[in-house]
Amino acid sequence: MDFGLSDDQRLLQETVSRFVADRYALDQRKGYLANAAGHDPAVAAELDDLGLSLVQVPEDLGGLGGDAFDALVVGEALGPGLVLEPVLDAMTAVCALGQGVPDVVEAASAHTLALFERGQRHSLKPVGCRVDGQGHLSGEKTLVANVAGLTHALVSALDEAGAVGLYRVALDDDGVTRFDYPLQDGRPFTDLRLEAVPASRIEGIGFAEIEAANARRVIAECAMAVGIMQAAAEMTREYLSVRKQFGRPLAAFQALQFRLVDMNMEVQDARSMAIWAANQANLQSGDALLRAASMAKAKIGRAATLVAEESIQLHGGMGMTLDYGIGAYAKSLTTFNLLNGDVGFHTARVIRLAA
Amino acid sequence: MDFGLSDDQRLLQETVSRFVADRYALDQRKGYLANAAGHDPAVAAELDDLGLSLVQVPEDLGGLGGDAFDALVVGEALGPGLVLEPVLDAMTAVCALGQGVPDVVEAASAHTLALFERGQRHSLKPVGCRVDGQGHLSGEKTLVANVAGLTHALVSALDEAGAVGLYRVALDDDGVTRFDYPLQDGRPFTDLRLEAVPASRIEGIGFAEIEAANARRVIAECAMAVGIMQAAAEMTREYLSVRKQFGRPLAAFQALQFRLVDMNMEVQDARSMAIWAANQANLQSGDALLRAASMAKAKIGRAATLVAEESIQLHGGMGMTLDYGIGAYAKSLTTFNLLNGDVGFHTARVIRLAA
Amino acid sequence: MDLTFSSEDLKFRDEVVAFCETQVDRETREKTRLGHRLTKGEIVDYHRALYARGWAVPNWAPEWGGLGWSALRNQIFEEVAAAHHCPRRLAFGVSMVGPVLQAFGSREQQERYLPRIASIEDWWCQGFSEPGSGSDLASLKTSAVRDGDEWVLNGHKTWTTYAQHADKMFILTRTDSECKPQKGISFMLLDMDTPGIEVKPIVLLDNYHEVNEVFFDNVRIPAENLVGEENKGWDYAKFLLAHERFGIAQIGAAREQLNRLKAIAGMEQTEGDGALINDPLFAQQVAELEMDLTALDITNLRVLADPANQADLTFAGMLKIRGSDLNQRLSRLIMEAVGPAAAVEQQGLVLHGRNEPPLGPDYAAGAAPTYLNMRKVSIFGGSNEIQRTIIAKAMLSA
Amino acid sequence: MDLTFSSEDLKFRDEVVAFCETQVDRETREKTRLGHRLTKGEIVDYHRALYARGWAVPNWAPEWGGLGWSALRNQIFEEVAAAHHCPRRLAFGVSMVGPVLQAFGSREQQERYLPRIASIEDWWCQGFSEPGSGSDLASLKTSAVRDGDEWVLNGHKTWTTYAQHADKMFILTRTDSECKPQKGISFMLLDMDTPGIEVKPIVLLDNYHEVNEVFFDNVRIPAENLVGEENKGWDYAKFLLAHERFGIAQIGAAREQLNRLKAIAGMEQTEGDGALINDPLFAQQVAELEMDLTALDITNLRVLADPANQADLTFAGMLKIRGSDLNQRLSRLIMEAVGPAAAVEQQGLVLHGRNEPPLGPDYAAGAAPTYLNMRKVSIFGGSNEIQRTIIAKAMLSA
Repeated sequence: MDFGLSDDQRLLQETVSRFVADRYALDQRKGYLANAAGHDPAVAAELDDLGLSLVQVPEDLGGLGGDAFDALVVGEALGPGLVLEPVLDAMTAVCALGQGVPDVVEAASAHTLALFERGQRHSLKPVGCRVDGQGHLSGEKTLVANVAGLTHALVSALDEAGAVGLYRVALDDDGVTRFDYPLQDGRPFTDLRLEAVPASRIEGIGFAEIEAANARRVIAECAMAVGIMQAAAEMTREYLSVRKQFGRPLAAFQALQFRLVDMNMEVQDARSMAIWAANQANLQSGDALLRAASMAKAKIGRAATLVAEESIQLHGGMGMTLDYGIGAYAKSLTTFNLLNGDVGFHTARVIRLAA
Repeated sequence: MDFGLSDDQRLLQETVSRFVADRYALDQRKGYLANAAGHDPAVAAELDDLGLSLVQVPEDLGGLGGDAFDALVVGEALGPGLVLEPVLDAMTAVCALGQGVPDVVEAASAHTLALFERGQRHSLKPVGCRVDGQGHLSGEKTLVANVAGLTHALVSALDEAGAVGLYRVALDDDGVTRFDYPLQDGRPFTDLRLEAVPASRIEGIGFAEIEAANARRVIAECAMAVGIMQAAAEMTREYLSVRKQFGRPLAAFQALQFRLVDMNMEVQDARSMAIWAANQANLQSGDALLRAASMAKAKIGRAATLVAEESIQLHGGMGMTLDYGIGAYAKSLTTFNLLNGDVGFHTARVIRLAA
Repeated sequence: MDLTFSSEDLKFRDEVVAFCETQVDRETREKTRLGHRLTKGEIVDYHRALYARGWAVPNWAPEWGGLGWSALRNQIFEEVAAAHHCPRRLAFGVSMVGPVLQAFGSREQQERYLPRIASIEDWWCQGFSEPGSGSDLASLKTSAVRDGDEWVLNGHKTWTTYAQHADKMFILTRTDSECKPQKGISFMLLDMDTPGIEVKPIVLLDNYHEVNEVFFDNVRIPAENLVGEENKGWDYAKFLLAHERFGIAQIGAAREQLNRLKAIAGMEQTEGDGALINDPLFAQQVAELEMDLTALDITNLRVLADPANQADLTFAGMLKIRGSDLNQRLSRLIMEAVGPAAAVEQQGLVLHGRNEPPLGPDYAAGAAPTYLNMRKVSIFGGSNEIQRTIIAKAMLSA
Repeated sequence: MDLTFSSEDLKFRDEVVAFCETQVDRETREKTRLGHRLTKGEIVDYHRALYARGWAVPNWAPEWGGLGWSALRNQIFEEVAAAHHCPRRLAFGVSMVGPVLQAFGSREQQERYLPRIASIEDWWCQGFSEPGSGSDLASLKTSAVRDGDEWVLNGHKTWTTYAQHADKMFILTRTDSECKPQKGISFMLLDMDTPGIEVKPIVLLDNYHEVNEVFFDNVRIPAENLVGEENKGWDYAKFLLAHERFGIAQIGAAREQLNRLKAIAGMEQTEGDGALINDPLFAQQVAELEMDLTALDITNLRVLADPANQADLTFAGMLKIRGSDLNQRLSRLIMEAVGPAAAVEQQGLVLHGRNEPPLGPDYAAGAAPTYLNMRKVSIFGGSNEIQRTIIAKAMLSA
């Protein structure tokens, strides 16, 4: 029983935290958002150099040989920067592929994940995306991370037999049309329309493997949400200490103190849950893994709502402004909760898969 | 639109409130509980003289000609006394009977209601109580109010055709065995074992009528719970004003102030809900009536839990003692929530009967 | 007790329904239904429709066009209008400065300003809050110094809703800094085109420009623009805030949101139970909101129908707290009902006429912005913390 | 990071399981499972079993029988014992006065008292709280005045758990009323059979006599019963309270309650969905409690495994607040799962050997009393309000 970081993990944490501190101060991030690409490709390249997407790939395949605890470290450290690049998607892309496709391992961060379809809410089941006998994929995907430099998407689709598979498609194919947009938290995303796009099937990946990989993504996203919550709670603590009203710092008001304490407890609870879930990701597979991911998201999602809403409220008017940092944290937490299964979806799965 | 009381209602309120003030101070009530009968028959007789069970019976049948608003006034005024006698049951008994049986109207408060069976939780459906071809009722009922002076019970049971009916049985029949006990809030209750007890069927009362009558009872019980909550909130307000800690009255601590405010809002919300439900009881029947009762109980039940728990917590150690009054209020609210459908039961019915 | 509406009230309700259906622009209502923002012109047109119907200033004195609507009648209007997705009525002219001018303004001020408020020839904004004095209004620092026939105004107001549209501002300024903070404040009227005024937008969480900072650099105000007596502004402000109380619970808006929630949850399909509304955990949240709204509706009516409750500060604060909480929860649940499509920032796209397929159902675009914008209702206009403090004081001094 | 147990820990867990199953009276465990109260003899017998196993005082110094259990090992013991429905270990001797005597007591005091604590020959109680100084301990008024070789004690303690069973009391008394409240307090030991002591029961909400008032009327305490230095009692009390921290989250109890809840909800049949556990709204509450417990379990382990977190006051308070909240919610949900049968005050009937059919399933009788008794855990031992104040101070001074 040891909650300390290994030397490698500490190095990883320091590396990511330094990157966030140097390149992802909230004001810097605002500048990136103003770019046409919705992020800064140069910063993305720096981030890419850190090789985070390969953290969980075995060393003999060119990765860092880490496990879900390393993903936890990365996610938590990325959080305060509200990093715009889909690092966790790239991690998942490598995981989903069973680390068996050299092209992907070598350029993991050039791959985006296209698993969801419009009107299907949080379901991972492909409905409209199909692959024909010639290996051409047609259909639409939604809510796909979309930064510059992406070359390929991993797309879930039904084969002619109706089985779910995962397919690699080139985004520069003529049959690919993008509809770009930002998310509420600013991240550049896209919807894809695929018309008879040549698609290579990833061997050994069926619906169960996609679900499992996505559960690991959910767990990593939870870690990132914890990092965001910690930053939001700390910013709120500072604000209460500095800001005065009726001649006293806000922190002198007992009712506000207690709410700050409650927010802090939510964050610590969420952090514990993320640690637990990472441990489960290391140990479990199948339904036990899905249930662990759902427990984490349901619990941390609730905490995220509370932290987002309370940190705005405790900031008062300043909390309502787009420019002040707390709003960026709150909107990221809100977006976290809307995507990849909300609290209700995951709570229902916790119940359905009751141990 | 008028929330004021009519002259008759004001008189009714004053009468009941005066009775509670004179005869049901919490210390007096403690004395009644110590009696072997679990209440004070002399006080019960005084209460009986007020004729509350006939409030909703038309004047030409010997009643007071009131409606559900009058029941609301009675329930709310009885609350602070935690009155031990089953006044609301007697009211319901008269309602359930369609006011058509002179024996009952003349001695409403001598009638108790026996509608529930062990192991059936909150269900009103009779399962084990049956009436044979000779009109003899056999089976067991649970959670029956049981004060001295009761002579008859109205018992729900299945007839030979499997239809639900309501039957009047004499409690002094040789076939009746009682198992007496107090409730958590002290009220004397009993389980009944009925062995071939002569039973007269009340004409025109089937399952739908029993459900409707019980919905009205729930609404009246909600009004009484509101009266209890008001008393508990007021007692807590006083305690915070008087009790000192760290050299200041507890009421000077902002976090406690805010919780007092929140408790007060719960009470006002609950009161509004009871008023709304009484109005629905006057206007609605069938599913709309059942849904209104369930909305009231679900909402007021939640408020009752909050008020019970917060008023104990805000009293600190004193709140934990049996002798101090707040505990009596809290235990009554807890009991209110356990009987006749809890919050979960009624919430589910609100959903099932969605408009 | 009688919770039914009189036949006059029912008739009035029918009139409001007819007004909403026939006199209020359909496209404006559709935009409001979908949570899209209105242009200044659309908002003004709505008020012109009210003016044409004679309902612009129902609560003013008859002399100035008032109709003597009861509190209940106001409530009926608000509920029907909300149900028909009419815009919210602007409060600054009609409900704020208008009543102050009627009570404390000079005859000349009344004649000059009141008719133009009613006909919305002037759009008013409110200059109360300052940076550093959000909830603590008495600490305001913007000052006006007398110079001949004018006041010279310097300072900085903030959170000024729609200052960018406004022709006039009513403002609290410090005119005596020697005395107790509350005592040295005056209430003045200001043309927004006076030299020295700079309006800077503040964009809120929903990416929308709704509030502003307003800077005053030696702005000269004619002496006649002082309302009532010098240094009595605090009293007028309290009078004004007390008038804000009707409609504070936002029952009509909440009911409209609840209906929208049910409609959306009836359309969204889940993997498990068909429509989202059939998901028991979701249905439970809807049911709880319905119960809470039912109770708050009655509490609101108890206040409207009973002058004693109106005077009771515990009720005013409760309506604000419960109403804002309810509307906030509804906006969150609507966003969750919309689901992942609500995560897309598509309001900008839709509003700017992007010629692409919508990225979700029509109700998706406004969901998250509305949720984010709704965070303000527990902060602005006396935060819920301030409300609780006021209630506690009232309860504990009883 | 590594969240697995070592093989030594797993072996230890097996030993605890074997102990609970074979050395702890089965009837005592069954009574605990059902939420019935234990007699003094049953509680003492449990501690004798621990003593016989060598586990009476695992955290004491080796010299006095300590075993050097790690925090984690303590946690393992608590969880296994709770899962087997063992009684809670009494804290007053082993975890409170014992460590104080080892740190600050005289050699003579140590030799005289410590062995009898370990073997439970002496049952200790705690004389800290007073009427009027519940959470505000420093304001205590019970005083001891030196008179020759004795102290003369007068005053009034309250909330004294199991004073009716106790042989000894450790007590905080005021020995100097001139100085700052914290400075004039001493820590003393007291025989409960000394003349002048009167123990009066306080019955709690669950109708159970668990705590007491204790009155002192010129009670003479030998001077040698002063622990450490005169007027240093406040320091010793703080030392003692810091030692109370392990097990404060009551994870084992919560897990046992959660299992009980699931078992009961699996047996109770509803009209609609069969067993109550299949009712989605009920299942949601169970699932949320499971999630909350999972998180708190890890938080607790983070504190146990990391000395930095142990020193962090935000964590100690959090474990108390979250642990008490969780156990309270569990006790409420168990009561609701039992349903109407929980409304019957049948504990008295069952305990007094009433020869009638039970009025509900065997798990019904203890449900409401346990719920009511559980209200205390957020009040006693430093209320959750006090805990929040401590955490806020720690957070804001950082």
